[in-house]
Amino acid sequence: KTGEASSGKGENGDWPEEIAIVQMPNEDNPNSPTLHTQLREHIAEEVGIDVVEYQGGSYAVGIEAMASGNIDVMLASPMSYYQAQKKAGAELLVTPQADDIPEYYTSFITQGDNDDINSIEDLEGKNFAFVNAASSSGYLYPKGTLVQELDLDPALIEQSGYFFENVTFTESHPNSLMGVAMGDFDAAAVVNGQIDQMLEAADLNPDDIKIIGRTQSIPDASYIIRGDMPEDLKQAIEDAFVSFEDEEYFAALHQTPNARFYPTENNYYEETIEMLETINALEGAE
Amino acid sequence: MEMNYIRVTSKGSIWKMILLVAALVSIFVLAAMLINLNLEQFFARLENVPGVLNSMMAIDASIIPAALLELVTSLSLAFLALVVGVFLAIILSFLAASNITPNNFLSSFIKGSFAVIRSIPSLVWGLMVIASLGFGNTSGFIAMLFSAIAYLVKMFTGSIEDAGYDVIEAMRSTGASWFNIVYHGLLPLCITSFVAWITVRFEGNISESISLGIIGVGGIGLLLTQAIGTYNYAQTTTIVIIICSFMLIIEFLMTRIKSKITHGSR
Amino acid sequence: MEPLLSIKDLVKVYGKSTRALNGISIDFYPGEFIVVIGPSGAGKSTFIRCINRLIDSTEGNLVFDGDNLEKASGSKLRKERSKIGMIFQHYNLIGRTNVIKNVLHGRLHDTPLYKSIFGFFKHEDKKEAVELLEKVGLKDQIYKRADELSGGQMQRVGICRALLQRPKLLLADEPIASLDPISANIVMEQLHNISKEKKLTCIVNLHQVDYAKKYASRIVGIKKGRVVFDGKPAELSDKIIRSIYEGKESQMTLQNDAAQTGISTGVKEGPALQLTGGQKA
Amino acid sequence: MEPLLSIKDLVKVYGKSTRALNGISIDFYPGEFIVVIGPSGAGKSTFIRCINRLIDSTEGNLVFDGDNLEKASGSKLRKERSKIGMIFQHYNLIGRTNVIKNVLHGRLHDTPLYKSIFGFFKHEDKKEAVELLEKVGLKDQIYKRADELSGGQMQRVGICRALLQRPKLLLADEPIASLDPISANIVMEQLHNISKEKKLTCIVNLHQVDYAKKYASRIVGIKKGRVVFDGKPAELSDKIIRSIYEGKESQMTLQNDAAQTGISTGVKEGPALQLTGGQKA
Amino acid sequence: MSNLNQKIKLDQEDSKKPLLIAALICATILFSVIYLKISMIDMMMGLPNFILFFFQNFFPPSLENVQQYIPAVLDTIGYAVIATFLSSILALILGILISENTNKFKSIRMICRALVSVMRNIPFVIWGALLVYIFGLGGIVGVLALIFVTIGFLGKSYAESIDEISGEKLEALRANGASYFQILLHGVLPQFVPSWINWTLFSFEINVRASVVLGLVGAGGIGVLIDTNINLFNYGEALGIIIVIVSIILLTEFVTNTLRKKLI
Ligand SMILES: Nc1ncnc2c1ncn2[C@@H]1O[C@H](COP(=O)(O)OP(=O)(O)OP(=O)(O)O)[C@@H](O)[C@H]1O
Ligand SMILES: Nc1ncnc2c1ncn2[C@@H]1O[C@H](COP(=O)(O)OP(=O)(O)OP(=O)(O)O)[C@@H](O)[C@H]1O
Ligand SMILES: [Mg+2]
Ligand SMILES: [Mg+2]
Repeated sequence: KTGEASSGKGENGDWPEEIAIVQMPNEDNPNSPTLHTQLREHIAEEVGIDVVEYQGGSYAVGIEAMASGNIDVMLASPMSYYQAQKKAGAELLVTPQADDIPEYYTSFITQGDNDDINSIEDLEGKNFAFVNAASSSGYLYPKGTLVQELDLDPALIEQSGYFFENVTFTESHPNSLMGVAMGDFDAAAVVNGQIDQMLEAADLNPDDIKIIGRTQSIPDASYIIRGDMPEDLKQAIEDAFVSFEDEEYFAALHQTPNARFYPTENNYYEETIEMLETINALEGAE
Repeated sequence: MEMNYIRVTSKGSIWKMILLVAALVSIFVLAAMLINLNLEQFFARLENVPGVLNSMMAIDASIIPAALLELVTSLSLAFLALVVGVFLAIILSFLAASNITPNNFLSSFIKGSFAVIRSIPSLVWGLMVIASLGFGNTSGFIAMLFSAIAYLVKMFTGSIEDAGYDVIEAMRSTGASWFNIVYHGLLPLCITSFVAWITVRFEGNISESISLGIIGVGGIGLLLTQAIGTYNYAQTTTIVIIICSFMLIIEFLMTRIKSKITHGSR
Repeated sequence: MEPLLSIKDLVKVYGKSTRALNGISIDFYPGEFIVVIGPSGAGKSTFIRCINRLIDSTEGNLVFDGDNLEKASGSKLRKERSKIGMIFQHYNLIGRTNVIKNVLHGRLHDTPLYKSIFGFFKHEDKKEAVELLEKVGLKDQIYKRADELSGGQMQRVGICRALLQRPKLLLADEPIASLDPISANIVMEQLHNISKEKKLTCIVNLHQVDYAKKYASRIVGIKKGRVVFDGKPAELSDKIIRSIYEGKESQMTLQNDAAQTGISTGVKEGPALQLTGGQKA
Repeated sequence: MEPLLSIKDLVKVYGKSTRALNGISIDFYPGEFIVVIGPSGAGKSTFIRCINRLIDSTEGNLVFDGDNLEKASGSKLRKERSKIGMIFQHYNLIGRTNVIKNVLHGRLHDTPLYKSIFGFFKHEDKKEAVELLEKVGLKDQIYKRADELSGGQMQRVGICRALLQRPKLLLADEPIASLDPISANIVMEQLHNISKEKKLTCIVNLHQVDYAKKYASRIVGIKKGRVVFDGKPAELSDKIIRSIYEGKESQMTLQNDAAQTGISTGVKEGPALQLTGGQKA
Repeated sequence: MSNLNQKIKLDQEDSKKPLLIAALICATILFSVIYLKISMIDMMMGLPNFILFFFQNFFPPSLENVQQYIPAVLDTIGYAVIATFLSSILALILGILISENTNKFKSIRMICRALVSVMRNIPFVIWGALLVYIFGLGGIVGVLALIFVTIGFLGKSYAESIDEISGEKLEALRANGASYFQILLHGVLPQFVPSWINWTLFSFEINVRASVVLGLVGAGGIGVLIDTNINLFNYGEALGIIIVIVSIILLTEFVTNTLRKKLI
């Protein structure tokens, strides 16, 4: 099931002729990379085989492609790593890290002048909006926070009248924000990093929005690699990532020039996965 | 001659008319009740229009060179899928059009399968194509081809069925084969509407390339998705203007070609 | 002599109740020149279209040239049809295609696919097409688009197309309705001659009884979907003509108008000039 | 007498070079029954369509009923047109609409939009429509869709539509081309009577010279876009007829065929039966 | 008689023009293939996998939860009906204004044509974002977004069909002195009815499928469920929903076709 990978002859006998990397325009991290050329060239040089790179649009698509052996390395969120591990036997590779990467989490927001709601407990009996049932930051994390902190039944949260008066799925973070600002629903879960940007884009006043709570921090997306690649190749690719030191690149794509790729610990996503398990989010993927 | 009230429409068809109108109105009312629109809110928020439009009316010229370059990718992909799609769709739609189909079963089969193909969302196509072909333009081409053919078959069959029967009859009476009737009779007759549909589909292919971002196809669609994702409305507006103005040029060009075919070359 | 076309109990019902043909049985022999006459709405067009299966008859048998026509389909039907030329009341030309191509459509059944795609017709076919067009006086219009012709010009193109098919049987539905008298005479004369020379059977619907009498070798009268007369032109007496045409529709009007205007149909009166010319025979 | 329609130097050029009308100047008076004859392609249809501005002429003047027609537009043009009825060679009925509605279209110019939407025509209009349909023998077909009629039936519907318009001038382009002889006679007779009774001017294109001579009060011969004859039927000698029809197109064919088949045009020969009936006068 | 022994051409003009166009198209194809690096071999090799993937993953469809979809299905149909009704009327007006047969003012034709083209060419997402910023989330935006998308398509389709209506028949009405609106009403519309039904049905189909867009503006609908289920790898479930959508479309088509035969 390794597709083109098995036929190639690289430096070592069983290395493929080229490896394919998929970059995801991440809804959680929309400053998605447009210019990965330096990274690609660096890896190709270090590893000694060609690297092709694609822009993906959907994790599901990327994971399927990895499962069918059509791509080798992809950028994945916690949830999708878990799915990729189950479906395609993916392994963790590297994660961009630095002390000064801004923390990444989801905020619970309501209207600026809404005096009824001041904490997530006050959300009971209100209208609430998630982004989309497959979104980490727009659904899984906030739901996890609600379940853990308020001790709710994960299976019933979306049901009207259980905790919330009514639950809406808005399909995008800006929609959630707009909905709150215009009063279509009382509160919503919106990724923190872009609230300012969204307010500006929608020509809104920052005072229109009040933040009433937040989730735990969401780990940064990691690169994951197809598990059935030769061990020495995996190692070579990892080394290539780690040795990449282009500050411009990190400044542009990971918010700070100090960031670097570090090999991902095996327990990097443990906390997350635990959280996902408490809300039974992982059933479908198994 | 004694003449009382004279009907203009026969009694039966008046009743049919009334029934039809009643049915349509009640369907509409039912649907309106079902989705329960809040019209008050609608009118109240109309006042937002100038403000929002105003904030969207920004242009970021720095994206233009990149956009034009990506447009070339989109155009070549759209064009390629169009050429192959038109070729296959012409054959399929002559097989499917009820007035010329060689076999009624075949006709229903083609129409049915394309109705199904059209209903499958592009994400599903993306998945299947990726899983079998991997990322890249080849996949984009295939995915685009499917929707292009599905759409064109529908439009082409419509035009062929509109073309009527007398030409087919005349050609048939000369003993011309199915292909000959199609090629020498119906094709010259339908060519103008085909040109129109092809234009529409060319546009469709370009906008399709936007949803093809999910399978790693570049092009102007990807650029647009990114601009939207980063809430960069100046770039978004600029890209949309580029797409629209290009499409307008094509539209008017094709209209001229069409009228040239219709009215002869004089 | 074997009939070229043998029709038995032909019935055609449109929709639920319009019985356009009501059981027609008739044989046509090689070389005959049959003119079908009958009042408007009698079923003449329907009859002619049933013969080459442009309309599928509701009931009945058609044997053409030894083959059962009403069961033929696919390439069999095409082969039979290529032996039957047809001239349409409304010409049915391909409007956007030029005149000579329209005429050459008559030879499509005999031109291999790959050649016809690129318009490679045999030289002799093209030559014959041009000759035919020349004969009917359309030499100058060869490259004109068919939809730019006048009614009569279009009709002549349609006639050329049917003749180029070199058929065994020629069907024509009011071929001279939109022709001027000279063109009409030429066309009838030509059909008549071709029929004689090549023993080509012609079945022609006409409204003009005088032309019918002049050119037909046999006249068939149809009324309300039935054959009400079948015989030599000489046998077609004025009385018969009157009975053919005086259908329910016209009768009513006639009683009306005849009383007022003194019209008397079917009777030759007054020295109205007639532009039909002499006949050879 | 004031002419009803006065035409000066009418020219119509199709495309770049087809001069269909080549400078026609002619006056028509109230109550005249004009038959226009001429070979196929002479420009008869073009001439008639220029009169009610369905085709815009290239050059020339048209004065109808005291108004300058070639400059009229909008509601002025509509008003003028409503005074000019027209019968088409190809009927031009709205196929999907039933017979009586098609006839009532003749009264659209006089029916407010909101009424015509719901089919509320005046009772007298409807009554007249039914009477007209009855007269031409279509009483049974009133609610049939127009595209289900036979050719002749359609033509009669077209005639009813034009008459219902109660026009001052009636144009007809080969109105009897697809009619059987009795229907043809009835139609010509009716046109003729109406023209007489109501002093309605009729301009009729015909291919049948015998009908022309029988019904016309004045005959106009057109050839290559020019008037080559204009006079009383009695003045139309065989020689003139021959010269009208022997155009370039036909001539060539005639020399050809005449030699072979001995055809001689324009000369009455042989006792071919003629179904044109007597005339009152 | 003229000399017929020479070659007889079938076209008066030089046949160089079509050749030139063909060459141009071929060159563009070649450029595209090379520029995009499209590989025919890959395509052929991938085909079996393509079909295999579908049957392995999507089969069998899971129809257990169909009942849960009923509200979403009803919503979808509701939106589709409203959008189809409204846009078929608006598009008819635009179609009439675009067609040469019914509008002789070239400038108005051009403007309307451009308007419809812009509606068609601005992607769903943009319409959605724009409308949400104006009206907030909800049904109104859903209906509006669908209407925009549908008008873009229908306006063009209607115009095409009206263009194909024979001018001869309208001529007859013109000769009767009928006014513009009367010609429209008694001449154009009756002949346009079959295509009208045809296109409107198709637009209903488009609207049902476009329920994915409805989700994007927070109006619900069944389409979003497909995306969500696929992103969660519930392929069986997704296929179940697709089957529901296809059934709706085919059923509507069947019902309207039966009615059409009976009523019109
Ligand atoms: N497609 C159709 N659907 C229903 N009825 C039809 C159809 N075509 C013809 N008819 C009816 O069948 C009958 C015969 O029509 P047909 O066209 O054969 O007459 P015709 O003898 O050719 O008349 P004409 O001399 O006027 O051309 C007529 O009553 C006509 O109304
Ligand atoms: N739309 C058009 N475009 C170009 N040429 C045309 C057009 N319509 C007619 N013509 C040409 O104009 C000339 C006159 O045509 P017209 O239809 O007036 O003839 P006609 O006298 O009515 O002939 P017929 O008796 O055959 O109906 C013909 O040579 C014809 O080819
Ligand atoms: Mg007939
Ligand atoms: Mg004419």
